[in-house]
Amino acid sequence: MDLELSDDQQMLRDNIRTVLTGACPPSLVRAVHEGTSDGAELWHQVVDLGWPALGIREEAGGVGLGFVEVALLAEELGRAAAPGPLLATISQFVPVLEEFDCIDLLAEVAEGRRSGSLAVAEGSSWGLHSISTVAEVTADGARITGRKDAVLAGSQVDSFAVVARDRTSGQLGVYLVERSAATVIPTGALEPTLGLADVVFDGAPAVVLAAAGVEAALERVLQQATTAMTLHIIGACRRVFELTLDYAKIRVQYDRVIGSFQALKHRFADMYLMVEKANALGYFAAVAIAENDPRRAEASHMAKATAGECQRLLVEDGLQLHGGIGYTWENDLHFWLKRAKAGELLCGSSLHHRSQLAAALGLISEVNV
Amino acid sequence: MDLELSDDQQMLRDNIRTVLTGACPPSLVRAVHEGTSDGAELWHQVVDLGWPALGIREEAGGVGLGFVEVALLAEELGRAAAPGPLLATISQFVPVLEEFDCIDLLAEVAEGRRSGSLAVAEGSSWGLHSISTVAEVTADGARITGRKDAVLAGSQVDSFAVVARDRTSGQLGVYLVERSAATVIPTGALEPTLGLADVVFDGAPAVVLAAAGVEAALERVLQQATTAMTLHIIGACRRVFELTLDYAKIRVQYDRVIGSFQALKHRFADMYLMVEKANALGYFAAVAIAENDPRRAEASHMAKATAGECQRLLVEDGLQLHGGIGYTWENDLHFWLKRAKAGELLCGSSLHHRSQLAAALGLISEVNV
Amino acid sequence: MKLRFESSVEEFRQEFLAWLADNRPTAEEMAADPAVSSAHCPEWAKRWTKRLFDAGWLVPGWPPERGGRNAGAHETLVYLEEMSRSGVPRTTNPQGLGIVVPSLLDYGTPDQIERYAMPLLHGEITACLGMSEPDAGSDLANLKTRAVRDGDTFVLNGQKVWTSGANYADFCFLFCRTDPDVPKHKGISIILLPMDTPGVTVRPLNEIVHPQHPDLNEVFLTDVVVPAANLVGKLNDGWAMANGSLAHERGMVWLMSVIDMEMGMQQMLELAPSILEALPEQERAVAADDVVRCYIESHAVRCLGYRGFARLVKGGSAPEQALMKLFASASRQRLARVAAEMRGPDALESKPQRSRRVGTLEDYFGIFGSTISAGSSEIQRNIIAEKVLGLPRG
Amino acid sequence: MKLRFESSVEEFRQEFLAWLADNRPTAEEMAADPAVSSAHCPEWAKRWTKRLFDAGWLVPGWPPERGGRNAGAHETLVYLEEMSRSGVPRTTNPQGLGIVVPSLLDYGTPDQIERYAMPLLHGEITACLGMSEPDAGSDLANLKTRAVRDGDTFVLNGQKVWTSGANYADFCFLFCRTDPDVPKHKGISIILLPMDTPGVTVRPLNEIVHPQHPDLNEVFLTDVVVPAANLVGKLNDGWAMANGSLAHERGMVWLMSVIDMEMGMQQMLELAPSILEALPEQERAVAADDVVRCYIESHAVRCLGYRGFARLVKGGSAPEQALMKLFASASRQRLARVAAEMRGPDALESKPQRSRRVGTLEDYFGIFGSTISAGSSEIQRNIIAEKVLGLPRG
Repeated sequence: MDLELSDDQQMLRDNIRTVLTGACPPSLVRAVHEGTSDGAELWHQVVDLGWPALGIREEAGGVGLGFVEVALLAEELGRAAAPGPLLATISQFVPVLEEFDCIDLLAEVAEGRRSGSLAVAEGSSWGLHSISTVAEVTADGARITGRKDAVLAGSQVDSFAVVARDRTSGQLGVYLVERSAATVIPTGALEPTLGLADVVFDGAPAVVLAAAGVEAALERVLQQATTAMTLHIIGACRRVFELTLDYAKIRVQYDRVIGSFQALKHRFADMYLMVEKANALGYFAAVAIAENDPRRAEASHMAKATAGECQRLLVEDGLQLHGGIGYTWENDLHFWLKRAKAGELLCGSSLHHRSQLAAALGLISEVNV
Repeated sequence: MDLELSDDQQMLRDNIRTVLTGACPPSLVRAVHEGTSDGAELWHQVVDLGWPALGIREEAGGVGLGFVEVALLAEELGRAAAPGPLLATISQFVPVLEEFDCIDLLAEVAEGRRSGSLAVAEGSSWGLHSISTVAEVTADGARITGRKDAVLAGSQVDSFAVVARDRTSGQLGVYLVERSAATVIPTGALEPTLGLADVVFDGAPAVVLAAAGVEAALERVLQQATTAMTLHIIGACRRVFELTLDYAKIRVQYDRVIGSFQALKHRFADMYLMVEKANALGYFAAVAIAENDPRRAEASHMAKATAGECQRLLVEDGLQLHGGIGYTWENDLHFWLKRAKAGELLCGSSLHHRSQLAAALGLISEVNV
Repeated sequence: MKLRFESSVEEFRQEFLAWLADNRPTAEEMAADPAVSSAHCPEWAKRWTKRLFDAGWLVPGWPPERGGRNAGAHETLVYLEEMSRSGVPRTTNPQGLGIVVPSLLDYGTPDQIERYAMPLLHGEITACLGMSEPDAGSDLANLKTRAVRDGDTFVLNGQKVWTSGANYADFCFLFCRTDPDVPKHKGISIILLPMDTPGVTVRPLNEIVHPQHPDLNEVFLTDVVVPAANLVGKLNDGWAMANGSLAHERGMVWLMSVIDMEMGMQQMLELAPSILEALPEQERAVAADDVVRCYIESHAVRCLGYRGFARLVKGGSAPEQALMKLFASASRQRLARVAAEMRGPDALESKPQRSRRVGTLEDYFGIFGSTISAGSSEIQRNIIAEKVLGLPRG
Repeated sequence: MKLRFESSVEEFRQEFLAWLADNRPTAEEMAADPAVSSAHCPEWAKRWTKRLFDAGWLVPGWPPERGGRNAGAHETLVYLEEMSRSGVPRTTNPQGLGIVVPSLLDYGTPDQIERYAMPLLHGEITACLGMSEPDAGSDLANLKTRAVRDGDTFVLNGQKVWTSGANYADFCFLFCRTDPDVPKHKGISIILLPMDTPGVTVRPLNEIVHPQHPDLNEVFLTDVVVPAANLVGKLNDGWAMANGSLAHERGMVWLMSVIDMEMGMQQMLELAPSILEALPEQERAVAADDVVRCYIESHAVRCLGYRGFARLVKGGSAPEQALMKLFASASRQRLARVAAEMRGPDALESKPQRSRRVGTLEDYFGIFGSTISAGSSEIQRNIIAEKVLGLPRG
């Protein structure tokens, strides 16, 4: 097992980071937080760079890279606290289209003509259980009625891959709905750059992507969405770590830089360990998914659960060790604090994923999935 | 709410501590650990001092002090890692006899002619559920058949107050069995000074203390046993704290006493907080029991749960900060490490008590009690 | 040890409750014109302060002429308990009432008491506390703001930061350096600075939650001239007075944190059932366990606080308050985190006001002030290790 | 990133497994005469060491004449994986094989290699490592044991402590001070001390669990005379060699801790169902959650270890090993605690042997060696903060 980046992956990562340093500086994130930009320019730039196409098969005009590369991009987007629909598109929408062989739609995404997100969760729970949104098949497609909560980039994407239940058969299926056909209610005001929204469908016209037998494919999609969010959180946490470490090296109190105080040094060691271990598990999940290893479900649960621990420690110690300055709006730190914290609330909490693991290990009876 | 000792309580506590410093030095604890003493001399001394009578009503020849004073004694016994049947007698046996107005037996205890323990738990669970030990009423009393696990001082006491189910009525009752009538299997080899034993009754002759309707009274007894064990753990933890603090003030590494290293100082602050908070909750439970406040059940759950956290931190950091020396048999530290740790396993784990609280708060459905 | 106070104390409680019921401002009054900073005193608050003062309920422990009724420690405790629970703020200028006024009463001249302390007690003016500086956040001894004597005046130059309420306060209780040539803590003095003095510039610092309502400020002082008579106490004696001032603050601050924790816990218990209900059964038990841990902590905060209080009444030492500060702030923060994480994406909602609600990340982030300001948790651990446990300085 | 090794590496694994199946000592053999200290080599272990050496499986990475087969890093990794999982100890003298021998091969004279290293590789003798002293536990630079040159000999005086296996070892790889007049770390040398030399007294230190089988010792040296030829490497060059020696130890030690964690987790998973079954349902979900956390940690230890290994192979730095030491030891300790506490009073049972079983306090207390010895967790945090993160010394 090798969890270090290959040379190609290292190059890709460096390239992404360089681009985002220029295209998504803290000033852009700030502008979106303060409502003076919608971040659209960033989307145009990443489209020009072909990033939405990264994980799309070559046959559909994509780059054809694997999930590890997609996860690396998700991580860097977290590190940049990037706004916009890219994360949802690469880690939720494209995986759905890939699973159901939607070549034409994939081509549209590859060309930057379409962004999308997965509309699955109802209430705060993550997963395929208790979905009550219904699909009614019509002559030319379907009509969707129901409500989806906390859709990632819901107010930013062009379209939704909606998981709904066929009114007649009761089977779960996946349906494409244009954003314009739905009512989008922005939520998540504390972290506006993620574009979270509740989405209400009231007989919205839809294209049928798959009408039945989608469970296994959707589980694979959920694993990708979850693992991308995991790396996204870790990217944000690593940024918090770096900012805090840098600050501790220059901030003077009691005539010493605070980073020379042993109690703080030990906390930095613990924070570093936490980020490294979450990252190692995150990469393990990514490569398990990329290689379609039987452990991919377990690995994605473990990684998201650990990312939860990671954000807990890093947000808390990052803010605490910054002292008052990190508490001010004018300091950039809060972009990553909020991003990391929001990540915990999305794609299933750490508790949710630990609970899934407990069931998988047979320690508790099967959770009602 | 006043959780500080009154002047009388302070005096009692100081007196107990002084006596135990002389009568129960680490050398005695060591002798029991090493099998060269059974600690009987300590029992004779405390009987001479009238300590078993502390919480017994005056009418039965007792001192008639309240449960706070009993809890203080339990705490000091933990602080001394005292061997012998005193803890079980004052915190388990006497409360049973008091609940069921067993004046004659109380008088025997007050005179030092009888020690005893509560035989309630079957398996590792604490509480009154799933008791399968049976009592068969006979002309002159009853006969008990069943097995009780991890009885405190089981190999040291004269008699057991056994909770058993009437074979005919199915009602829970409490029965007195002499130790000589039972088969006592010593357990808990790692902490031999507690005298833990599994006790097997095979038609053992018994005196009926109460044949039915005992649940509420037994709950009150369990609260006392639990809270005494809580303070006992805290006493042991405080001793670990003091030993570790003393050591940190003299142990030199890198040309400084280790207690001057800030990372260690902060850990000492956290340990101190932990002991103080557990102690405050422990005293709250003790006074709630003493005043028969409606919060006594809740308070005893909270206190034992917190003692669990307390022993976790103190055992771990106490041993860790002692370094190698604390790992050696010839250092006394391990007497308290083992005592504190054993306390977690007795009278219900911290998990058990938190779970009871969750049910009491209506957060989860009632636990099957 | 006992659970209940003396009956005379409980009678005192009842007396206050009865008065409170008859005299408290209405919820509507307060909501219509909320206090938006810790030195902002809306009209209703001015009236309320005066009413408290006149009835002897502003600082019950003080003599009647200073707004009190010579109450004892236990009476003051139950008064603060009930005041906190009532939902009515005792003052909208807590540092003014809690630190500045008692310091002035202890060290101020009759004229200073007349011109600054009494109007504050009457709800007419508010004060802020100028301690922290950019390079002396936790480290008062390192402060650099200079006050240079010039005839009958002092000339002030320097910068303060994290000054709560400076954007609304009428005057500042300013710590500044009056002798740069002696060891750090020896050359500090306290000067009363009217905030409308020329040369004073206040820049509010928006916070990471509800940035619309800043309470913290930077204060820039450029050749600010104040009368020499504004010196509080003796020249260069500020360090000792600072310790006195903060002791005033610490005296009963622990109780505020107890009440705050309990009110937070109350909100959590109201919130929890519906959240837990929506979780799958296996997750529910674990989430419930987290709630229970918070519940236990809320009781532990109270028990520890009351234990420390009993020690204080018996003449115990102040450093134990460091334990309460450390514990209460951490517990409340943990509660905020557990509640918000348990709630799911809804915790990201944001309301454009300063009020905190458990179960939101706004509450969680908002709470960090308590582990950072007024001596961070790290400082409290140092204090406990050195002052209480006797460990040597590193 | 990839989950599987090259096929050549997997073939190497299969080759070793096949050999192991044919040549391993039987469980009965081992149980009949267990190794009771870390420098005790029972007869079966002597034969086993020799068999490994002869087949080139003792240290596969070394050349054949030293018991190896010139294996690469990945081959060595899979070899150690399989050896650890087999239940057969690779050696009953890990510090001898892991630290002393490689140091001798690096720095020793041909005669020293002939008389000490090769017999150890052949299973004929064992060695212990004399580093710690009463006032220099973690602080090697502070060691006080003196070696004074006297003609063709050194005369040794001093005391060592925590010397694993000194009660069984044939010789000691002794760190001592040969120049007291230079800064602390500059005057240290390494000397080979046969343990039967007059003036050497070994006092075993019983441990808090299974005190019947001490492994740690105090070693007292009183006017002990050894030939000057027993000096390893250059005089006063011990500090540099120590860092070299410990680097040897650290090279693959991380893998042992991965395997140890996984085997502990395996035991926990075997134990858990019956324990969980006996708990009320609500407690079960919470206890199961604790087990899951351990399960995740066991994977995290592995992933972090393999990530560090990949970096090392690419030329990464050794300090990252500090991260593994810190993490793996803490995780295994947590696992031990969770398992024992979950089990209830039965966890207090005690077996009169050194073997550890998850779910007992014996296992829990026994594991503390790993966070204390070979650089405590506190030392590891210092190393990470200073060497990896670049924070200044305090």
